[in-house]
Amino acid sequence: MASKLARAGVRQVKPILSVDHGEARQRVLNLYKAWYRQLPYIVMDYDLPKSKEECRAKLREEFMKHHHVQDIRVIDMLVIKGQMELKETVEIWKQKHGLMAYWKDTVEPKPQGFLNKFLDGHE
Amino acid sequence: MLTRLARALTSPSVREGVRGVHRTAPAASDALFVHRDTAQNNPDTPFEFTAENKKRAEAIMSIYPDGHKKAAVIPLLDLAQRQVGNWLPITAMHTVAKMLDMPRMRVYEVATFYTMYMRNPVGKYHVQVCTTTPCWLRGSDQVMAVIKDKLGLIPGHTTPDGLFTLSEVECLGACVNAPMMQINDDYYEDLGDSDVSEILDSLAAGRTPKAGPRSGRFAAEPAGGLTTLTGPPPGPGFRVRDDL
Amino acid sequence: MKVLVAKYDACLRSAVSENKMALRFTWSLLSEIPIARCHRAVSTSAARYVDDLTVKQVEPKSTHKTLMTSEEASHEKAVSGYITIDTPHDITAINGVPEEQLKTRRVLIKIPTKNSMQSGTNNLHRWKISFDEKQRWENPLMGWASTADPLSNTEVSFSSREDAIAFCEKNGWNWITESPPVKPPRVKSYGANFSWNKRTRRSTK
Amino acid sequence: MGHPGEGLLLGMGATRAQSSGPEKIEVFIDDQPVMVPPGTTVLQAAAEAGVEIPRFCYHERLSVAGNCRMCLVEVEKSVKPVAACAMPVMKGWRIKTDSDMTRKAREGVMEFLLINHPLDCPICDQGGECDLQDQSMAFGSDRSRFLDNKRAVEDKNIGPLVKTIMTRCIHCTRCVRFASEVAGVEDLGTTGRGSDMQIGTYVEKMLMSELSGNVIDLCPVGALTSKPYAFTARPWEIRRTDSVDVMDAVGSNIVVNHRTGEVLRILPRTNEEINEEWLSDKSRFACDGLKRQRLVYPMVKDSSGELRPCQWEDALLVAGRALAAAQGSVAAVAGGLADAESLVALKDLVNKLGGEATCTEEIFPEDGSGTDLRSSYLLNTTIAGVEEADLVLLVGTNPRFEAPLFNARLRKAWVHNELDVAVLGPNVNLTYEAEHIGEDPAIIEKLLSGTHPFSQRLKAARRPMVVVGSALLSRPDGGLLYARLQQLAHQLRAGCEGGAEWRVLNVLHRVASQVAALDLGYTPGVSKVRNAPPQVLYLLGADEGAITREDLPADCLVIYQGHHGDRGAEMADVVLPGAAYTEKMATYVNTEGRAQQAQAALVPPGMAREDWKIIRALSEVVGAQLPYDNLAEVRDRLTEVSPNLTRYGDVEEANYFAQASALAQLVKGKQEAAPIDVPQKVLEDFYMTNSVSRASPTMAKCIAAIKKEAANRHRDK
Amino acid sequence: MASYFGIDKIFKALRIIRDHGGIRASLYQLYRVDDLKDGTLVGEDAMGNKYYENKQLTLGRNRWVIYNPSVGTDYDGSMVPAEWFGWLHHKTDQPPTKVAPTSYGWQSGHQMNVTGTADAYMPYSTTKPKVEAWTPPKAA
Repeated sequence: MASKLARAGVRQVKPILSVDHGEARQRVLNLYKAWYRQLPYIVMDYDLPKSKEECRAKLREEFMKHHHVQDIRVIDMLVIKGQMELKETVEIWKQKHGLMAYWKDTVEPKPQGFLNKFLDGHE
Repeated sequence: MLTRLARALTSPSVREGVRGVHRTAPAASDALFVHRDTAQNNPDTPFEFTAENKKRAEAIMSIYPDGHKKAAVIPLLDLAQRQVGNWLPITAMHTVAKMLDMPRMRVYEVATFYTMYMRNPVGKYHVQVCTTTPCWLRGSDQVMAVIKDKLGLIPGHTTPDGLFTLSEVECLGACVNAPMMQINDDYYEDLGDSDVSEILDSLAAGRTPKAGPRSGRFAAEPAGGLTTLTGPPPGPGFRVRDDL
Repeated sequence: MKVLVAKYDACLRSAVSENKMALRFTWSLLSEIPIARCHRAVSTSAARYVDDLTVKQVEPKSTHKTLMTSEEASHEKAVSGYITIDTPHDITAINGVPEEQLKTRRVLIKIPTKNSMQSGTNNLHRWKISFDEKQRWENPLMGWASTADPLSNTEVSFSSREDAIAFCEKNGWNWITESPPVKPPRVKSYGANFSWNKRTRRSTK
Repeated sequence: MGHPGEGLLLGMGATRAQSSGPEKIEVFIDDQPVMVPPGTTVLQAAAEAGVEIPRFCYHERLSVAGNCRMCLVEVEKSVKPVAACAMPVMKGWRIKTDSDMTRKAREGVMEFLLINHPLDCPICDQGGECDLQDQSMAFGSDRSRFLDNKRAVEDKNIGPLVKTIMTRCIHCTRCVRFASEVAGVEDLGTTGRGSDMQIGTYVEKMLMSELSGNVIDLCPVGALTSKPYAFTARPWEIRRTDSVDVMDAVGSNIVVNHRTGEVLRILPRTNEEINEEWLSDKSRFACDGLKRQRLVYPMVKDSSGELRPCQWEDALLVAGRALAAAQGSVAAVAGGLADAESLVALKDLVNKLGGEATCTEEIFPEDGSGTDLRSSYLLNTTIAGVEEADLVLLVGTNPRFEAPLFNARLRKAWVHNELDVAVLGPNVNLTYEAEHIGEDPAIIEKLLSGTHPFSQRLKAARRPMVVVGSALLSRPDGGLLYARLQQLAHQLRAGCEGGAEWRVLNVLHRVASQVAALDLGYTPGVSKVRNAPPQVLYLLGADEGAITREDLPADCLVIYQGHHGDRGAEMADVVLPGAAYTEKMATYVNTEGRAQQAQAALVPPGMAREDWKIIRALSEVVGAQLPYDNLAEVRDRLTEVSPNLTRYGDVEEANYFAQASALAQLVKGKQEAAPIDVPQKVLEDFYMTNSVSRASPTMAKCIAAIKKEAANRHRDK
Repeated sequence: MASYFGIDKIFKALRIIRDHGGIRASLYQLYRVDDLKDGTLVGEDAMGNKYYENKQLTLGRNRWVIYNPSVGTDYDGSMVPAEWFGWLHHKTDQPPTKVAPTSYGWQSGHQMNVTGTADAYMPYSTTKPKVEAWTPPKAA
């Protein structure tokens, strides 16, 4: 049986924070700005071995990762999660490696391509 | 309230209420419902219907309609048992199965279901003593005791000379003539102590004692003579209204 | 209440005398007592149960509402209502599942297969999802089964196939579905065992 | 669809119900109205209403016994509760399945059943999937009033597959009825009477049936359990994966029960179209062969001529270099257990390398229409269609051992629908009465010309079937005989009741891969390879020895890909470990042409990989990369080649009999005098037919037990 | 005077070097045990380890062992047998050369700790593998 039918269709749902795309967008921008302004202090507080510019690039990357999201409620949820993350970072509830994990310096890349995957294991 | 409940629960009446419905040990049958090869009874035991019995078997089978020969299994097994002499070797069952074109298992089923098929060798005289309540009340214990004394037998066993086999059976339907025993096809009824040993003696001597009540009764009539139907039967019009 | 207790006593006595299980009676009788009364008697909660629902409860005024601007108020009203979404429901961005677990996993949606060892069918009414098998191995410590796949133990049941499909799509899994086996009508007759000229005649009878 | 009870009804009192049309009567189950056809039992009517009535002796596919009494229900205005399984409903009955009377009756029955049932659930293999356990929880009393000793019954030895603990038996007689009705082996029965009654064989003998494992499923308690599975696992620890059996070409639906990467047992899965609820012993018990003789790492022959384990890189390189150097002199032979995915990948690879010869081990004649028309190599009537037939002619086949569940279907139709069966070939025991018309192949010609006495019967039949077995097809003159049978079948269609709808010609294959391979355009038989030996021969699970080392030039490199070390691996220079049928998501096509997909229950052991992936990886090493990277893409390719291969569960209509018959007329040849024979005649030949069952210790035990049974003096010869 | 200028220390150093068999040998000794001390040879055990004492040195540094040169730098504390261990660790002042240790029949010979060597114990599974691999037949 076929898989992945796009089940679009207009639905009435309960909102979380925002009632329209404009408002959701505003929330995202607010969150982005808050992070952006906080970044120098974060670098200083955590003594990150990264420059402000690198951090800003990473911040942009993390936001752009979800640029395709259209669902207002999902956007709201992502904003809430981003807000939580910011709070944890600013209050130094996190540790340095928790932030460095954004760069995935130590993650071994998964094999790419059919033959590599085949030789690597069962995937 | 709770104390009252507790008291009620521990009162004798409640405790007795949970007594078992079944107090007697289940009486296991003395017969085994699986086959065990023995020297006398094994798949190589010779059995063949005699020419005469074969003719009888054909006659029996011809009673049943085409395609329903299987119904003859009970009479044929009986015929085989009579031919062998009181018991039914496994090869006899096989022969019957083959004659009736039915699976052997179906014959085994019949032979094990009916208690009158003896699936192990029995003596020349198969003594079956009824010990069900009416016979027991009238002294079947005594009958058993006499047989035990005389032949040294306990139920399920055969005398070394192969003459007698003793079985203790449930009601044989001759309660009016209790106590009674069945030897092969004959009923010996209204048994007293001497009757039993006399019957056994004469059988051992090769004679066949007369079957039936030993008390002098003809059949199941009252022991002290007839109490009813003493006169000739009344003729027509007996107790009919005069005006009819 | 008094009447009920008396009734209960009488019942208990009769129950005991009839050697029935008295406890069962106790419970069945207690359940006859109106819940509300029971509550008042045994409740340990600080809040009192309000019997009389006809009295209109006055909601206390909050400062939050008083200080709201008209814009905020209209927003709050909008948020408490409904919005219209026209995109597919997709929560993969927020459910935290690694991407490779989403793209490579395949979900099988079906009604569980009847266990041929049993004749019961009560388990066969709801739709379940299951993931494709990943490697399992025997844990050297205890010999139990280990797996690196947290999804393999997912037990979710749905009342319809559509619900299950919607759930899988929401979570971004590929799915396939299987229909339950069809059951043709079957004629059963005790008499067939004894039919005169049919092969259904059973010699086992 | 078949109507199992159609013929059954005719001779009985219920005829009036059928003849008066589908008029339904209304009954009330717990005050809920249901419309059911007359003759429906109370139990069935309740099931219609979604109410399940507890039962032990009643089984859908067996005759009604009515001896456990568990299904007692109250019917309004009836003084006593009635046995729902045997009682037909009457108009307007109000049936109460949860009334006080019903519950009390059930509790009473439960109490009696438990009087002599041992309380050994903790050591019972049925524990956790026991009807008695569940129903005593649901309907039984919570305490026992029985204070005396329970009876004990001695265990019977009925062979290496079924373990008996007869003390647990509750005398439902399901096993007895199964043996006599479905398996056709009248070896089980009830001996004794009353509380001494026991189920058994009376004399000690083995239950000699190819379907004996089903009594384990049927037994509602733990009296009959699986011997190989004894004390292995509990049902709640087991994971169950739906799959498809490959031991024969029937494609029985199975559930693989596994734990910790190990197949523990295989159970049947209900599919009315194929295996109903049964499973043959080989399919059920050969699964322990999946743990023996496995290929778990790639191997390459070293300079001393011995296979040495190596890494995938090495094996792929050696195989890849040889394939590249062969310059198109490449051939492939597929065995009986191959799945459609690997078959299509292998064919694509060979063709891409310039090779032509892709063969199957199993032979099918190429004369006439050959394998070009799908209808000439399928079981066109379908398995369930047997129930509509009135006369079956089996030619050169012993369905009892080649396809036990097809034979069970024939037997079912024989019992219920008065089907007549005739055999052209050796006179084997099919478990039902079949008319043996001879072994001479010349009879076929006579049947065609109408001069044989049996022709009249064939002509008179309203819905005849001709089933051709692979033993006939693999004869040297198989093509000629098959062509004549095609003509005969086409001739018979004229007089059929269903007209064009009714398909007379049927081919019963022996191996699971054959239909998929033919659909994909494989050449049946290995003569192509033998006539033009290639430089590289690729064996895909080809273990039956159709081609041997002697047939090949010395410099020919043999690549074997498969899951068991058997004849194929022994002659190979490079061994690539593949996955067995429980270890891959795969498509299998059964002899009806029904595509079915198996789900993977385990991952392949050690370094073994799914088969199509190996071929795909090899293609990349050779430099002839196949254009698919995942299963969905392979299946797209399957659809491209033959769309029916991915229409899972359906039988594609194939209806080119007229054309096939016309082509068959052109077939000329010399007819051999040798009588028609089949390879599997007795039960002993049934157990080991492929690499999995040959590796199975249980199958070996079965054969040993049968050899021993030959000396049993109690066996009815 | 000489001690005042520390010249005696130079002499002492020279003596130690001489005792060790020249500059090259001394440098090797320094490389091998990170120490160069003069002391009296108290005894040698069965494995060829030599035990020294220098009562001038502070307690804890006044008794030492120079392992059998054949082991090179691959020596381990567990090479000291039990009878020398007591003396080396000041449990007793009587080296086994002076007071022979009591020997019992149940005693086994000294065995160094083999952890980390090829002789080390490696735990292994005693359970049968779930899947039995096929062994190809031997070539004729």
